[in-house]
Amino acid sequence: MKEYLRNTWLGIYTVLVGMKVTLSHLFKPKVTIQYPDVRIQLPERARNRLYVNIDDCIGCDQCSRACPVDCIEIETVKAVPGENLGITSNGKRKALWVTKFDIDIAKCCYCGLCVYPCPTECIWMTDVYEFSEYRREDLIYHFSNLSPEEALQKKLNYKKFEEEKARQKAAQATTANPNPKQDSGNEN
Amino acid sequence: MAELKTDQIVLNMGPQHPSTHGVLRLEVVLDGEVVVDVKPHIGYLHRCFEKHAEAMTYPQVIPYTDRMDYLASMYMNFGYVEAVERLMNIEVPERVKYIRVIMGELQRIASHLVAVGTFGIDIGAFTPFLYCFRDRERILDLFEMTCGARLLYNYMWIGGLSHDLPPQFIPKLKSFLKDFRKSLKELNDLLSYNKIFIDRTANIGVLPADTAINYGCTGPVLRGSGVNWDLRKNDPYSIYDRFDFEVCVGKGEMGTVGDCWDRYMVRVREMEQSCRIIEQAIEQIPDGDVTSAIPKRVKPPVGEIYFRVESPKGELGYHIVSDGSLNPFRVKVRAPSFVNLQILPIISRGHLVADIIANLGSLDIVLGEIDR
Amino acid sequence: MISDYLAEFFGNKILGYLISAALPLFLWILPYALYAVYAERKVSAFMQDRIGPNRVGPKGLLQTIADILKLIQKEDIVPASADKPLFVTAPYVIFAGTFAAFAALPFSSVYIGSNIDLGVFYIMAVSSFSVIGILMAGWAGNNKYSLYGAMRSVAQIVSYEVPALLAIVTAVMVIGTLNLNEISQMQTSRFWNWWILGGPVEGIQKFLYIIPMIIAFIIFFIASLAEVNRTPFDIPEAESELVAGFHTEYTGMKFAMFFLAEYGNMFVVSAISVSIFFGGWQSPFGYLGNSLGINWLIPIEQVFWFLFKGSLLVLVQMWLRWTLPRLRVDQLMSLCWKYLTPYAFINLVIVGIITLIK
Amino acid sequence: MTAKEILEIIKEKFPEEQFELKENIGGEILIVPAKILRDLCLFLRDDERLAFDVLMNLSGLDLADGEKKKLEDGTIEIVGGHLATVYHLHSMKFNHKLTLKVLLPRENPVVPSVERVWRAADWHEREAYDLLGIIFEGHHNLKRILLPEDWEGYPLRKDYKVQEFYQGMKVPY
Repeated sequence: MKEYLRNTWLGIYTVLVGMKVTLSHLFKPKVTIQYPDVRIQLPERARNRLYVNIDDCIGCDQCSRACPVDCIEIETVKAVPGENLGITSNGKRKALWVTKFDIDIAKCCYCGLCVYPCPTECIWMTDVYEFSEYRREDLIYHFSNLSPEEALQKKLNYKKFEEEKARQKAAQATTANPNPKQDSGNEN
Repeated sequence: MAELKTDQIVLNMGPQHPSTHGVLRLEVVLDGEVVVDVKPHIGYLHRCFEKHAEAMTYPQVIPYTDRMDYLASMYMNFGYVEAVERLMNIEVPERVKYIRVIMGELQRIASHLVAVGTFGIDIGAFTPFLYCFRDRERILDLFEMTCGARLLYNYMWIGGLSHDLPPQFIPKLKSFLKDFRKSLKELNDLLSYNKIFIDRTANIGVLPADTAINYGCTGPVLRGSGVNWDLRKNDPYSIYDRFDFEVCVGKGEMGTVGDCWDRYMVRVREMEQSCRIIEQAIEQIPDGDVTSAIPKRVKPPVGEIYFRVESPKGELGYHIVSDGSLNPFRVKVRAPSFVNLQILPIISRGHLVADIIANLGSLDIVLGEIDR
Repeated sequence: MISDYLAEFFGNKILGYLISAALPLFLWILPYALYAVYAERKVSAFMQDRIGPNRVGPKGLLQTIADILKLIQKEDIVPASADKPLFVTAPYVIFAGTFAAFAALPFSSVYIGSNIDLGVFYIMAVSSFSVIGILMAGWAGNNKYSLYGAMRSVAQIVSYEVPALLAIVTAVMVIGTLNLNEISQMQTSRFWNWWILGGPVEGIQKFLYIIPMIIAFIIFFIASLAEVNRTPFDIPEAESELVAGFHTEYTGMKFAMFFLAEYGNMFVVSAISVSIFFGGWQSPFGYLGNSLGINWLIPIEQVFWFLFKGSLLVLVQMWLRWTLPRLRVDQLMSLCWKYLTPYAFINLVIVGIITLIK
Repeated sequence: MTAKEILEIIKEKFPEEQFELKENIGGEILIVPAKILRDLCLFLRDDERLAFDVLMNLSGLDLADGEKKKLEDGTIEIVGGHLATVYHLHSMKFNHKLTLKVLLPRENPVVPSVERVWRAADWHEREAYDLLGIIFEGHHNLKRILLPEDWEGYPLRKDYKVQEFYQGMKVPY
């Protein structure tokens, strides 16, 4: 019988205590914010969308090797000796044309492993988190500043430079051996 | 009257069900309301973590460990990173150890808040869930301030940390701990000692101590059954032996030892203990550089190691086999929820349909960790 | 009475009475149901440190209308192997069961849907009519979860009729009449004359009545919570176990029907306890109309007070919903048969003895 | 109690079996022949000096030490060599640990199931069977646990080739 009354009393008392707690919350300041109008100020280390400052990129491919999901694709073309590609912000001389620098942000897992190995700190994570697209292809960002024709043109004149160097080496090989052949082949 | 022909009904709960904590299918054989047998079916969230780990280098595996138990990913990093450091016997600076303990305990509080909140929803009380998540948001803000991410951090590296603590971290942490004590008391008033909650959880899903040990259960599930076993105390790793805190064990205050209420109350009291550990760690934290001991190329010697830590869900073990190359030869993860889920049929037989959900909630399983 | 006035206006009695009984359905229930849904979402939000709907219309007032429009244009799916006739009629049966009770509620001294002498008896009989609708909905959906939900809700509502009726019987034993209009009139215009505080009875008996009447009100309130399937008794539609209980398979307008029926039922139940225990349409502190001498203002004040007290009790039901966890089916039954019914019987005996002390 | 003392106690009980204690960074590993595994485990659990009452972890390994044949489409195929199952045991009473390793031939990797000894092994063994194809004889329902029932091949083997179609769905990404 005592147990019976204790149950009744406990039932009523704990229900009232619970109601007191929820009532007290009725008048407490609210925690939620009105998202589109009011936005949370992200801390400066926030890791959201990747950004690449392509002028500083020397095409060293460190970031695409560090990425666990391989979402960075880089294609580079060696510069012909004559060309001058300028210097990066921290004084490194650029020797490669970066013809293609694509990041598939849909595959990216935002781990930030690509940011640390970059020698010229040209890739980092901004705090932009609203970048949804209607088509999946738009999520592949192309950071290279060479238009496709320029890229093609760079490849062609590099290939031409390669053949010319190969012919030159072949020419030297023939002149080096005993039977001297007239070495007119290496001027043109 | 001739015996009424009754038959058992097979009810499929999941994989898309409001309270199975993720993609888990329970095949429940019912006789009326009484449960005859429960057969859990897992594998819906299998993402071949172990096959991935064989193709990645050691540092690249860390973002994958985040995604196993996404509610306690700081501790998943902690376990993996300590295992590899033991393999290469790297000695990390003191400051790194202290920050790892602080971050680990904060993650324990956040994980327990989710566990306690969703357990409340399974029993029917919706409001405590939102109070728990309001506090958890403050912890996530602390994490975002430090490493930039809110849920999957990739913060602990092999040999150190990716960032040091920002200057305003400690003051914000102190103010959080002060407010958190008040909301813990409020949670107890609203849910823990509520008569209806006690009726729904006391004497439900009783797990005797020896069955728990034999089934390999660990963490709050084991401690709820009265077994005083906490890796931080009994098999200390990192610097947990420098802090004094008690191991909360189920004593059967509201029913028999090892019922749902005990497992729930162990988690609530553990949050209190984690606050104490964090406060002691804040006072003793030394200065120093957190990235000094990070090796350029991680190439551990040939050999294998099994290292375990006390993650919020239980004993999290990493069995790493290395063949001397840059990529791990095999990484096997002993996930606590994978083992704890095995006892669901044992503790649910003979109960009612509503109690399966209560038992499942009290085990606090995360499917990302079970399916890996 | 408005019903007699309408009878002369339309010439024939039956049409007049029919319209007067149906008046509350259009004037009060539809706007009330819309804003009860909005109030529930706002109250639950404020209790959970949230803000709740405030985008549709000023401060979110048009939110429920937007929901109803959304539900209307949703496809009205009837599951393939469903029992089609039962499936389609179930919501209307529940709707009818709930809104039939509005006819006998005393809105004010001038207006009552139908002034029948068995008001309380009629309402209790009609409100248990919706159980059949729930059973039809649960069975017709041909879904295991809704079958469970239906079985549970039938057991729950039928067994909670007993304590509810016992509590009403103790109150009626004190009051003496079943006619809701007279009950409200007897509780003249000061709140200490309300039945919960002993009513207009003189002498020692009035103070003896207070405790048993409060107990009777509490028992009736808990039992009515169970009849309306509100927490802590919302087992038929327990989200965490049975997905959505008996209305799992319903979409579109049919689901809206269930929703309106639930909120309508909430008001019926609180209106009954208001008219029996809290002085129906009597204002607690006298009428403005008397002091200002405007006689036509009094009935309007009375309607206001009746709806105000009814809505207060609805708010208490919402408050309980966002505080308490849910009971299990067998605990629900044991609470009804082992706790509520014995207390109701003891209360009945005590009130019986008190009425004998003249 | 170090692994060597435990080995002494085991040698008393199983004199004629040959065990090998391998040095390793993460603690010694005891290589155990497959056929005596179950009664060894029963002994380890029930002997009061050892009291290994907890099976911490059971993991399957593909040692890939057979000779590798290069197939024409560039993938490698391993013949011979070993698979292995590793048992990490722990005693709550004495708080000491032991690691057992059982080497199995690659062609028919059969090992007695320890599910009767420690109930925790039930799902671990099903997972090892599912991902590596190690057959645990005596297990009450050895079925795939993570992958769908009708999946072909054992993914964690080093020479695993992904099947082209699974029920009509193209598998390779």
